[in-house]
Amino acid sequence: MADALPLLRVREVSKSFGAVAAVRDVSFDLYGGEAHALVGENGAGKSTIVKMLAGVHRPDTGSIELDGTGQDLGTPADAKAAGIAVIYQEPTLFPDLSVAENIAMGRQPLGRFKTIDRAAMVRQAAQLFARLGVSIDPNRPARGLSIADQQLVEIAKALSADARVVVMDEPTAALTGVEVERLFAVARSLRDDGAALMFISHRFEEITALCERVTIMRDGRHVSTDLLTDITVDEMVRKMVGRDLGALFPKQDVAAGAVALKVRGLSRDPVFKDVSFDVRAGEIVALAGLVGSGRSEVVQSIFGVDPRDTGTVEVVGKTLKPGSPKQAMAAGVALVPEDRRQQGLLMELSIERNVTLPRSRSLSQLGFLTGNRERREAKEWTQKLKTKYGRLSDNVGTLSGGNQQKVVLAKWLATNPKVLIVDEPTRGIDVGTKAEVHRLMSSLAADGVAVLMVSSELPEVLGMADRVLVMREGRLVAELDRSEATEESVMFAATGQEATL
Amino acid sequence: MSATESAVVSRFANWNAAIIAITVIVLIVAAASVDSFGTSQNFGFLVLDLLPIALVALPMTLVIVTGEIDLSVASTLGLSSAVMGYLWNANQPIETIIPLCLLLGAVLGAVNGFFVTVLGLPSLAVTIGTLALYRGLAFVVLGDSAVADFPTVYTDWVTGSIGGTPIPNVLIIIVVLAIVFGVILHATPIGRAVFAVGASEQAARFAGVRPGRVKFWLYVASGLISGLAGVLWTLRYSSARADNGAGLELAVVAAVLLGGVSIFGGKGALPGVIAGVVLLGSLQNALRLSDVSNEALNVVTGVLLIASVLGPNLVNRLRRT
Amino acid sequence: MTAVELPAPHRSSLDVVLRARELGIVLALGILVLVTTISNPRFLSGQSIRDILLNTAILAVLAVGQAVVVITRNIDLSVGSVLGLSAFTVGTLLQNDNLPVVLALLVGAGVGVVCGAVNGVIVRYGNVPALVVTLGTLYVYRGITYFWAGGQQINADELPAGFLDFGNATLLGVPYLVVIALLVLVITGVVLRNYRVGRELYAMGSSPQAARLAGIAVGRRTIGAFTVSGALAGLAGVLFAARFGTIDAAAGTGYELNVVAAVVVGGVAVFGGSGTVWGAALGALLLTTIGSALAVLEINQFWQQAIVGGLILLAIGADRLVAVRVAASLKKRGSHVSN
Amino acid sequence: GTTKSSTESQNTAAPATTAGKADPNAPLKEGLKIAYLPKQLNNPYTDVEVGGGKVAVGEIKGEYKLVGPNDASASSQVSYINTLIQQQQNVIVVAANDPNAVCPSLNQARKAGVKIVTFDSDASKTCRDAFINQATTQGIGESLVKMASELAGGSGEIAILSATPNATNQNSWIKVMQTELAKPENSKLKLVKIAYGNDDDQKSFTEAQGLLQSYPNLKVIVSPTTVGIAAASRYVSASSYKGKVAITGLGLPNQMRQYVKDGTVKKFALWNPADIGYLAAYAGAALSSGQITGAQGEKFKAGKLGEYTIGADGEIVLGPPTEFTAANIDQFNF
Ligand SMILES: Nc1ncnc2c1ncn2[C@@H]1O[C@H](COP(=O)(O)OP(=O)(O)OP(=O)(O)O)[C@@H](O)[C@H]1O
Ligand SMILES: Nc1ncnc2c1ncn2[C@@H]1O[C@H](COP(=O)(O)OP(=O)(O)OP(=O)(O)O)[C@@H](O)[C@H]1O
Ligand SMILES: [Mg+2]
Ligand SMILES: [Mg+2]
Repeated sequence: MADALPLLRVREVSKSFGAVAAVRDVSFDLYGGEAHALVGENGAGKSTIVKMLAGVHRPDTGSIELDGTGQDLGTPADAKAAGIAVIYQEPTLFPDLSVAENIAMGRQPLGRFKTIDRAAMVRQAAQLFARLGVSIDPNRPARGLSIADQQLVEIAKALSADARVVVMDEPTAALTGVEVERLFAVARSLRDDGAALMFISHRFEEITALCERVTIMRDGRHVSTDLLTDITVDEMVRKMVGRDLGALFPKQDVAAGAVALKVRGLSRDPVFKDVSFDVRAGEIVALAGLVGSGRSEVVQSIFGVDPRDTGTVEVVGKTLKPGSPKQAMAAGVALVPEDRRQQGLLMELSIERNVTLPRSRSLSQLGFLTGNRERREAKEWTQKLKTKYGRLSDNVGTLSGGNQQKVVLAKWLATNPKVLIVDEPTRGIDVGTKAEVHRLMSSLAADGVAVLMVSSELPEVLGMADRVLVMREGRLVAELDRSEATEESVMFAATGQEATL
Repeated sequence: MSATESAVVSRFANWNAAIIAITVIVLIVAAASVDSFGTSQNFGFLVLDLLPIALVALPMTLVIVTGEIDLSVASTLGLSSAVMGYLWNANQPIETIIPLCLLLGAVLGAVNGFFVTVLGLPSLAVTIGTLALYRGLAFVVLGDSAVADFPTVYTDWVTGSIGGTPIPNVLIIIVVLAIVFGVILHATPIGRAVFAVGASEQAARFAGVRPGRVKFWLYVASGLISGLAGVLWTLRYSSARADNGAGLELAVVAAVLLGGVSIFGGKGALPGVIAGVVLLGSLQNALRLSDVSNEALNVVTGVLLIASVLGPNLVNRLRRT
Repeated sequence: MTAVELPAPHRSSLDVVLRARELGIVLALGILVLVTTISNPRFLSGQSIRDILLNTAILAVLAVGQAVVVITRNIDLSVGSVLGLSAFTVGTLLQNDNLPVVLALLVGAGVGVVCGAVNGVIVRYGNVPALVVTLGTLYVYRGITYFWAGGQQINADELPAGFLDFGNATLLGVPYLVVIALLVLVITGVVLRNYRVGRELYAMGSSPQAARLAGIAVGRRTIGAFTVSGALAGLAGVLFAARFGTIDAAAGTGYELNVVAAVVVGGVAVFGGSGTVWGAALGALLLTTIGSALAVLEINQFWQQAIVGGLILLAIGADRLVAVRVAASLKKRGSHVSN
Repeated sequence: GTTKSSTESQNTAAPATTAGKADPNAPLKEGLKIAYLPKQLNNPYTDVEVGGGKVAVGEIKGEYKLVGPNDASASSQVSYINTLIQQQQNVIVVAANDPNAVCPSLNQARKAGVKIVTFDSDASKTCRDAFINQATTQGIGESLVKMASELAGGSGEIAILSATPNATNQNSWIKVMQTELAKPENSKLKLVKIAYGNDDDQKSFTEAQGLLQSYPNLKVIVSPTTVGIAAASRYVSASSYKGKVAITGLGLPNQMRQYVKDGTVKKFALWNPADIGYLAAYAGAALSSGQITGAQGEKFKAGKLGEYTIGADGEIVLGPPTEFTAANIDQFNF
């Protein structure tokens, strides 16, 4: 099905940021009518490749060829003009502009006197959403869209470009099964129309479902490019991490202790209603459901960053004041939020400040901080989580997505929580680290920490949880024991109908 | 993007040191080349001229680090001065008036804080509004009159120096407050929270910081110090007037930015700001002594301000290529 | 894939709410005029309205330029100084030659273009926050004017009569200055709303990073926005000279805060990305009218400034209220995957 | 505590003038450093004043210097006074923006041997040696009321357009005007409003506009400041009020010529500002040379202006103001 000649060739490109060599001498080809996966651990250099294709970064050495001619992709506009559309790892929308305008920016349909034809623009957006099978009002501003919806708008944006090369950097990280299926359907039709797709994901089942060819990267270098028919998942993982992995879900069996987190009658109109559950010490409880079912809102309300209308939260017998994260922290609650860029990290501050921020009071002596203890703590915890960084004083924003996630985890694990709430803890994390995170959660539970995990990844939910709570449209609709929880039963509860996956 | 971000961090770290070095050099050159720049009397004048800017710049630094701004400081100073004159005319004891003026400053700051944190309005807009409001109220209170004849014990203390030494009394106030604000910003959990709020308000909230509360108290501090500056201004000139300190807000912001604080919040250091204040003040003093006209002083201030942000940036760019 | 219902691309009620931003100002203006007129009918006399419009014209031209810059998430504090420099340049030229008015307008705008372009280039290539740059050039441009002018003042009797007439003459009963201001307003408004360039300015202000990734020539647009603001400030300088007839080095000192206040009152968000030049012009009109009304209402002039300050707070507070309502209505309309 | 009344006695204590006896025959020193510090630079009226000073300093072979702020604030003036102390000037000729705020610095200067002459706007008398008064306050006030009454035809509404609300000279003239207006012969004149244009051209312009709007029956605007009268005249000459409202006050002939010629302004008054600066230089030199100490009754010669006698409180009065009309205005050029 692939054309004989490559549509786009990446030839021995390299890119360094100061001392960090993010990409070194990487070459691969993309063919029209083929989906090409790019895999690698966090920080392997995948997004950097994407940004070079997008014209955001210029390669230090090497070249990018389109149809056999070298391209100078100095700016995103150049890449756009060359027919390359990119979905970035992090959504890049204009919050003040309407969704339709976001999609059409720079390509707005023009009417008389070169003025923008708004009606046509809105129609265009509506058609794209129809193709993706979602209903987002094209006239509403992008501000306030959920991450998933933002990602969907990004996808619509890339579709609207009618590009010959479509690059997707973890487009599915924020999506659930149904939306992923929709996206794949659209991606396949693009591919069948002759476009070259490049697809990045940390989920192998997605890669095998969509792609024909896979390029594996490690530490900025090209490891191999194979047809997916020629390589097994285990081989891919081995090539990625350079070693064999242990079990992905190393769940230890722990006898549950006393109730550590007790939630009763929690409501917040219109997001969730009458949510009640317990989590015991040593237990891992998963909160499953579709995107937008209100899971994140529930845990944020428990932690106090979001308000609540009614209901009580008790931690080890102590009732928490609503709306006070500070008190929740003091009672031993930690929340690893779902959106690390906005909620988890201070992108322009150093790694050490990020890691120790929640603890700055307890690290102070007589109310003063000298910096030494903070540095020591930060070093200890980032090393525990095997975070890859240059110096502790570097901006956390310079780390790769996965390493940023590790910093968030380090930040909260360092507070020694009694109740650890993790919201999508492994979103955007590579398999190796994912296993580490899971092992860590297990061992924390074994040490008597109560873990509440929000996750959209069913395997993770099923593999890790002692109990699964399922939410649908803001209500807790099911509580499944480890033995009862299966893909079917969880999906049934989450959707209210027989799962079709 | 993140490449420039990291450059920005090191740039500000470097700039902090650079501005201090530049200030020291300017002081040395001025002392060597400008007659009577280095005299103890001139030092006294210099410190008195710097006083209001130096004081107000301290809380302003913290406010700007949180990503907000307070343009109402000069009007707060003016209102504090006007109220001081009004009460003095009403025959109130100065010992009551001064605390009242400080309290007034704090309340005015709290009003700013309320609008910014409780109502969530942009601080640039809010404080442009209170800039007009407070100055207007100052005129309402004192109208066109000027109140003089403040007790000489107080006015002499403000203009005087520590028993026989050439060190002006008010320098004590500046130094003490600079240390207080410096320690708070750089070596306490509050300071960490201030930086966190400036870097990302939402992420700070998720880490247990209460951005609203941090900002609110910073505005109160800003108002309080502006009120104090109003009292000292009045005593220094022995003249309470509604238009005292008009236009000072831009000079303060200029000094803070010159000191390497990022207008976008999250970055900056207090020693740099102090150096910025001293640099601006001593340069103006030296140029004035060398009979350089007022116009030139304006141009120098402006160019310096632009250079302070442009210079490190260009150097960085050259170094990278 | 199943078919879904297309959301009809109709004007949503949301648009109407958003529009209310400007409506609010119009309402406030109406009430103000009504109250003032009831207490003193002369407020609506021809001369009085003419005076208000003339004074608004200058502020509105500045506010339109400022709005363009603020929409891109920048700010231009140097406008007062640019106005002064332009007014003095034009005054000096007219002192010696009897330039035609059109040429004077062009020269003034030209001075502004240069000043604005300098701002833009420093912001763009220096990668420096606009607030700092224009605070700096505020001092620099003013300093240059002082250098040049010294103590010199250009008086009305030194200016050609034709030029001074231009400051007062009317076209079909509308003063020329107002015509020029309206022209500037309409052109800028249409470009911002209906042309790609305009939308790109909004996009830049809404998210600078995303704008870069979307292939928008952020640098060029930034320089462009500052140049427009400078040009309009320069134009306002000529209008200022024609209106007041007396020009010295201090012309326009302190205008920057008025202009920013007008823009903010007019509902242009200081963080960029939203607001319109219509709003900014209305803000200018409101501020000017407040000043006149207070004088006519015989409110102690010492209260004037305080009242203006209070009104600014009120305006942005009301604006916020509308915004919160909108946000709440958006929250209730989240998307869902249809199946 | 310390209140205003409890400190009143102590604050008004005698000034620090312990200068020796005057020697009327002492020669005028040469090479005196005389510095002018007006309220604000870049003001045409001020330029004329200090221009006269420059001439006089030249005549007595001194060193002339002009410094000053752009913003008419007392605090900037203080910085300049401090600078002048450092530069060891012999005489500072200053127009105070605030009579008290400049005092501590002026006294510091006097302690360092600098003679202080005020002009235009006096500083508190405890901190200067002599004050050059352009005309007696009484004289100016009276002549302003006289002109207004003539222009109004003896009855009707009048308004004042002043400079800043706290300009010393303006306020004392206005006070005299108010007492004059209270007299029976002026009972039909009604002062309806005092507006302030802050000596800012544009503000004065708008204030004039506001006056005419609020007071439809206004007959005369009296503006005792050159900025105000010019702005008011310019507004009226181009508006529908021309011919209905008369403008008068204190103005510069060059600025007013156009409005006198086009009939907007019938008559206004002023002293010759250049003579103020001129007289100040001679007074300063005489002080510095020990010819006078600033005490009442002492006499000194002021070049082309002839001999002057110091009045009460160290005041030296220049002379009566001149009235300008269409008939005589072309004889003056300042
Ligand atoms: N702008 C930058 N400045 C400095 N270092 C950078 C920058 N961008 C990326 N890096 C570094 O380059 C390396 C590769 O990062 P990249 O984002 O390409 O990884 P990735 O493969 O996309 O990882 P992930 O799966 O976590 O998204 C990392 O070590 C990262 O820290
Ligand atoms: N009923 C609702 N109405 C409107 N918006 C909603 C509703 N429920 C959730 N949202 C919005 O949708 C987004 C996702 O909600 P939330 O994070 O609570 O869901 P989730 O189940 O945790 O999904 P995710 O997989 O994205 O974490 C949030 O931004 C929230 O504001
Ligand atoms: Mg990546
Ligand atoms: Mg969630």
